[in-house]
Amino acid sequence: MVKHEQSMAAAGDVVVSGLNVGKTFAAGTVVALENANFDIKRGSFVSLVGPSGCGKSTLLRLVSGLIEPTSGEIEVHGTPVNGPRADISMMFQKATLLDWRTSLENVLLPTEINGTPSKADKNRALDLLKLVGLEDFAFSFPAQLSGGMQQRVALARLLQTGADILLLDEPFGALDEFTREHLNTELMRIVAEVRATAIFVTHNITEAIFLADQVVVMTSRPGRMAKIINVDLERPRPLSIQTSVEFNKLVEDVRETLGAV
Amino acid sequence: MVKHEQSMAAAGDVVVSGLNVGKTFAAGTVVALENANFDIKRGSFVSLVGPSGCGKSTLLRLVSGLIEPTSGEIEVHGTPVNGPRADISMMFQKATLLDWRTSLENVLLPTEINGTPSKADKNRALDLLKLVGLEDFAFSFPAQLSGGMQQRVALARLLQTGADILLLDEPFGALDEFTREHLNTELMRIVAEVRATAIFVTHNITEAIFLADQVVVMTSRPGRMAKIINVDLERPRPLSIQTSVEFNKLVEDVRETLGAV
Amino acid sequence: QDTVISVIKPTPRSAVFFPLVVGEALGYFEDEGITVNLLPSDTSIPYVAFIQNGQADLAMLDPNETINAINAGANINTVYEVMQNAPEGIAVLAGGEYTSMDDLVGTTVGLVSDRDRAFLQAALDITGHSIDDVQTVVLGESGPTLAAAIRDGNVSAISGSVFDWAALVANGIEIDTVTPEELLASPANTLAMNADMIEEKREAMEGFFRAWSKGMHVGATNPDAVEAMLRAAVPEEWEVEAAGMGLFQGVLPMNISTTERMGDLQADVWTSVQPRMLSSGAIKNVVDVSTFLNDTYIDAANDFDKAQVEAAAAAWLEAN
Amino acid sequence: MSVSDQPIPLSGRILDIGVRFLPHFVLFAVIIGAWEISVATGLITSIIIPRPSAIWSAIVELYITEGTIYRHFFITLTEAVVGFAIGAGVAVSLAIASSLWDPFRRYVTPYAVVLNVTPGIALTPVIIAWFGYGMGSKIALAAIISFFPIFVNTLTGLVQVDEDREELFNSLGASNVQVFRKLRAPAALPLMFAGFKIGLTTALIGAVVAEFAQATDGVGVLMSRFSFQLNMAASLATLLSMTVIGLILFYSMEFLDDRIVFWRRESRRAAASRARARTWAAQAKK
Amino acid sequence: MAVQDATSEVLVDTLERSLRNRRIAKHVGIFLTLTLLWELGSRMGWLDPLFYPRPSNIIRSFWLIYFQNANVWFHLYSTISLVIIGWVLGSMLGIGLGALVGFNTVIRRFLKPYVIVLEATPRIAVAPLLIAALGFGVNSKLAIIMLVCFFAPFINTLSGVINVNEERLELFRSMRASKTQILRKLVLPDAIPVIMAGERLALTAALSGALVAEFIQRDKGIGSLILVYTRNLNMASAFACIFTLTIIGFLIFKGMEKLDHYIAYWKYEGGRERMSSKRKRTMVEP
Ligand SMILES: Nc1ncnc2c1ncn2[C@@H]1O[C@H](COP(=O)(O)OP(=O)(O)OP(=O)(O)O)[C@@H](O)[C@H]1O
Ligand SMILES: Nc1ncnc2c1ncn2[C@@H]1O[C@H](COP(=O)(O)OP(=O)(O)OP(=O)(O)O)[C@@H](O)[C@H]1O
Ligand SMILES: [Mg+2]
Ligand SMILES: [Mg+2]
Repeated sequence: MVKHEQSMAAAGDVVVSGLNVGKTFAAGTVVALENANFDIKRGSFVSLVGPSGCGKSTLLRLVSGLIEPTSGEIEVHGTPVNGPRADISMMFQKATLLDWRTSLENVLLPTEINGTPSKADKNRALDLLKLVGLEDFAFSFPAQLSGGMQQRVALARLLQTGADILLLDEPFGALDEFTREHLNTELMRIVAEVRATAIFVTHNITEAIFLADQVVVMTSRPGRMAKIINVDLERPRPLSIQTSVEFNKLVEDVRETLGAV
Repeated sequence: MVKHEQSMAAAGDVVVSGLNVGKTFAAGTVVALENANFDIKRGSFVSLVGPSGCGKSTLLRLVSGLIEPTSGEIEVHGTPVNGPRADISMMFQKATLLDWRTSLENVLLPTEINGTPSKADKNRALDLLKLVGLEDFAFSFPAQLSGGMQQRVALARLLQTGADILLLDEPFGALDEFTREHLNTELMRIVAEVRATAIFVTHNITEAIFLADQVVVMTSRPGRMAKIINVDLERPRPLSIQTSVEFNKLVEDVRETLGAV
Repeated sequence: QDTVISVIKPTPRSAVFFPLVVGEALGYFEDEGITVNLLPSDTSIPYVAFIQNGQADLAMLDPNETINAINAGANINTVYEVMQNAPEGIAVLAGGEYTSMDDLVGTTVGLVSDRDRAFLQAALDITGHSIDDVQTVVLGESGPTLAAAIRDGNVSAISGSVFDWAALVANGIEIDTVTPEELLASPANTLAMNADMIEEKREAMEGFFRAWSKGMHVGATNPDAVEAMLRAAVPEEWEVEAAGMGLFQGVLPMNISTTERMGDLQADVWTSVQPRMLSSGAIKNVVDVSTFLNDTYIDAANDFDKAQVEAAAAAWLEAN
Repeated sequence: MSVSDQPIPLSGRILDIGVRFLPHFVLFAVIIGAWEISVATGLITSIIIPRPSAIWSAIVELYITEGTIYRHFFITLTEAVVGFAIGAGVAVSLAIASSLWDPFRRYVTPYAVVLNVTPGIALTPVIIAWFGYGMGSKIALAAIISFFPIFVNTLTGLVQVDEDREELFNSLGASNVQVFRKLRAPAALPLMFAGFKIGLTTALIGAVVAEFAQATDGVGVLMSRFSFQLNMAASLATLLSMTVIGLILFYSMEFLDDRIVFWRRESRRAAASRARARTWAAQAKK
Repeated sequence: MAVQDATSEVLVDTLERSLRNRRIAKHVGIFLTLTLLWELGSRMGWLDPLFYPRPSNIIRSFWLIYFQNANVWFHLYSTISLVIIGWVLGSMLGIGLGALVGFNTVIRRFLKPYVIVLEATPRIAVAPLLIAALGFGVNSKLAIIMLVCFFAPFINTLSGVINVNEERLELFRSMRASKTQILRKLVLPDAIPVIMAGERLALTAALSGALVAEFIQRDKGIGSLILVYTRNLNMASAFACIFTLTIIGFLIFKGMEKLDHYIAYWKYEGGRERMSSKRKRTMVEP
């Protein structure tokens, strides 16, 4: 994943790559991200873990094209990123649903922005709501849903874009532990089902390892990619895998990297 | 801990005990807690873990005397609880500091409520702020502190009461993973230092086990104490203990109880 | 299609200017092909400006205002005198300690509005005092304030007009006036218009004033009919019977011309009042009355069959 | 739902202001110039909108050479401030009583709501009848129409305290008086001040409208007089004095708000923080 | 920066609680007792009848002005139609200007000082000036109403547009939404609740504006009728008019609440349920 450490992807497989990517804010005084090099393989699930302010969100926003790097370059599907693009879709810690739209209408938002939704689009949206387990709540408004359900709607909206690269910025960070664990399991299933490439930001080491093919450990001041750890646990993964010895070795490894640097 | 399962405390050692405690809300339509029996030993650290709505907060509020049980009885230090009392002190998920008071003044609040704080009280408050690592922020206002620092102030305020029974309702639940882990370690050290008895509510299994002498696993609808698990890990506990085999066995045990019932 | 004549004046339809109500009740304005558009306004509105810029055809002005406007170069003519005696006056509590203008020296006198200051000043001047000999305070038009101020002795007298104390009398507060005789002979509430419009609007204006004069004539000959018409047209003034009656009786004589021709312009009176106004500072210069008094409509306004009007009024009273 | 408005910061260094406001001055000059020219060339009738230069000379006359405005200015200012003080005093007392005593709140509320839905302005003639022709009636109208926003905001602030904080006080065994003094009252301050700011504005409106209806002195009656004389320039110059009164009132309250509810703004917090540290150090020395 | 109506949930809540079944009898009882005392006081001569009309006379006045003489209808019609037209025009102006200024940072920067001045000026005080300048008639009355009621929608629209949620904006940008799409699908719907709060204030202000206009231009309207009555010392009828305004104020309050439920439906449990089932139907049928 991180180029200078180990290059593990054949050129054809790489969907997102960064070369010496750096980003500063406030006229160069805040270095949010420094010299990041990475290649992300098609269909892989990458977790970004690191303390607050280490540049995780910044990296995601760079990949999505919402902001431009100060130095270096990011390529997606072989073309440089220079603005938001259709093959990338993003999800945030807060559901950011529109209060005045039903779940279905919220899911349809990305389609509406690209034109008038067709019958097929609507059916697809309904299918996605079913996929996230909300078929009965298609016509409910956000205020009628619990926090976890709202995030499911946001997830369906993410998938409705049809993008094959999903950027998830602590998507379940505001939910309670049990709901979160549950949604993580679902997320894993859904991402596999739609065959997407995912970059997932979290503070939670267990969660990072549990979901990922690779865990990128980041450290702060300035934000850097400190280490990349391959997670070679077989899939599908039951929750109980978290108490296995291999899993805990990985946890130890990540924790060490975080503590050490 | 749970009487009908195993009685492990000699009478003299028990500081909090409950007998068939039940609590309903909304004129009996919502059963928040049913038939809880428990004895808590002096100086022990008890974690309550369970899904949302299983009655963890209700149990804490019953012990603190903020609400009265619908059935059964709770005794603290051998006398029945019938209202807030000086030997019990409580801390919440939100820091609930008063915005218009400095850290020091916030810590002094419990003393003020019992009378005019003396010089000694003030010095004690400063000492407590030092204990939680905030000696440099004694004259800062809450808005000038980070979330984690605010919780430390709340913790100092909790200790300022001089109560020897501490009730902690997800005290660090709103903080990010790393800050939380750090504060948990501190909490463990401080509680040991002041020799208090602690009841700690959390959603997080790892955290529950890491801190506790006993973990009470609760289940919902109606809220019940499902199982009590003794944590016989030696103290002091380093963070790395979380990846040990014994620890993960305990995690498995708790998870099973939660999933099974 | 009726011609609309807009009149800007201080009150809405009211007993105070009953000829209008009578003219409308008997259909005289209609007969002349005229619709009256009343623009009742607070006195803080510059009436003169309205006739200059064409917003209003006629403005009801005080002599002060008229002379001041002429002095300021306004191109206006006074064409009709609605009231030929000043309704203004200075009232004191009947049977109280103040019985003449001299008694007012050193006291506080209430003014109904800012405009009444000039009148009080003139009254004091005539009686050998000056406005500086009294304190003045603006009381406003609110009935209860006026009533309480004079009843409770907060002011020694009120400088206002007949309409203002009609309501007081109706509420059992007896008043006397101490107004100097000389001031009573003064045109009041005269109607002025843009001088350039005299010919252009001749036909409509003649009709308007004829209808007004007919109303005046009914007042002189059949007050009962007028009273009945007022009750129908402005019921809000009659909700309290005594107040309605008091007001009506107070204003009835004011609205009937003392000159031979109804509404005629009394040039000599206009001339004689000016030096006094000048000395009291109400106006800046004395003006030659021939420059603005224009009786070109008066003959036409009086050109009607009085017997016919009397009959119509009697018939109306019969019918209603 | 409650009333709030955010303060407009009034700080900044002189030089900074100069540079920052330069474009504003330029724009202002351009507008004034265009206005003057369009009136001078007859594009706009001067009866409707007087020339800026005429307004300027009216200002000079009223404020400098003759100085006639000041008496009226202070009368209106006094009416507004005294009216506000009375309105606020009654509002805060009633709000406190209502927050402490639930039955009282229930019996007062319907009347407060009736008072609120009645346009206060409509009471002008009656108020003048009741309170007479002096400053009393202006003060009374100002008090009546500034009452409601202050009452509602204070009550809301006192009643809608954070439940967690209330629970904290309960768990500490605090008495009702302590909960009021140490929690409810300080927690209500921000909303209360927001209410004060609105109340001050409405108090000024009350004073001016009452002056329109009847007054011997005051900027309201002065303005009526000028517009009656068709002296639009002087009338506008008088209007300016109302703006000045409005600004004085607003920023005085803003100043108080900033010091009393110090914990909302970083700079004030820092100052308070330093002050308390000093006090502590002084006490520690003793 | 947004301004909000001063009717708090606390108050409405208390009102609802206090008007509940058995309690309402108590309230009515208290009200009747007070009224009776007033009547008695007036009859016994404790209350000056000049100022305090008897309740029985007020009731009689209601009968007179509504039915026997029926003279109030004409004035009511005049006032209400004026208020509604002025409100619609004024708020259209306010919302339009607010959106324009909100989207254009340059205009916003240059407009700020003028907004501050406008905010500090008691806007209703411009009434005599406007009437003098624009002349007599509906136009100047409408201008006054528009002036007093454009401000709240203006400020609230502006703040609604400025304070659009950053995260949502980022979401829209990540979906490559155009400027118009952001405006139509995000900014405007998001601002609706705060705009509605402004509208409510505007309607109340419009009524006050109409009254002041009618105090000055006394041709018709409830304001002028109140003046006639106070001038004639007929306080009972003046009160009947004021209570009429109370009723209008209450209807405005309730009406705006209904409108808010209808337009900003997603804020209310009932509104959400209504729209939820409605959308389900429209989706299922075709
Ligand atoms: N728009 C901005 N302007 C200035 N500084 C910024 C901006 N965005 C981010 N930063 C700074 O860049 C650094 C990295 O921020 P970033 O949000 O990427 O961190 P993060 O890893 O996502 O943190 P968290 O876990 O708290 O979300 C931080 O120091 C932050 O203050
Ligand atoms: N004051 C109350 N009135 C009515 N129901 C209540 C009240 N307090 C709690 N409940 C109900 O009692 C049950 C237990 O609530 P409690 O707050 O104790 O759960 P919890 O375990 O603390 O949940 P969480 O993890 O979400 O904090 C829930 O169903 C809740 O809805
Ligand atoms: Mg982030
Ligand atoms: Mg809880």
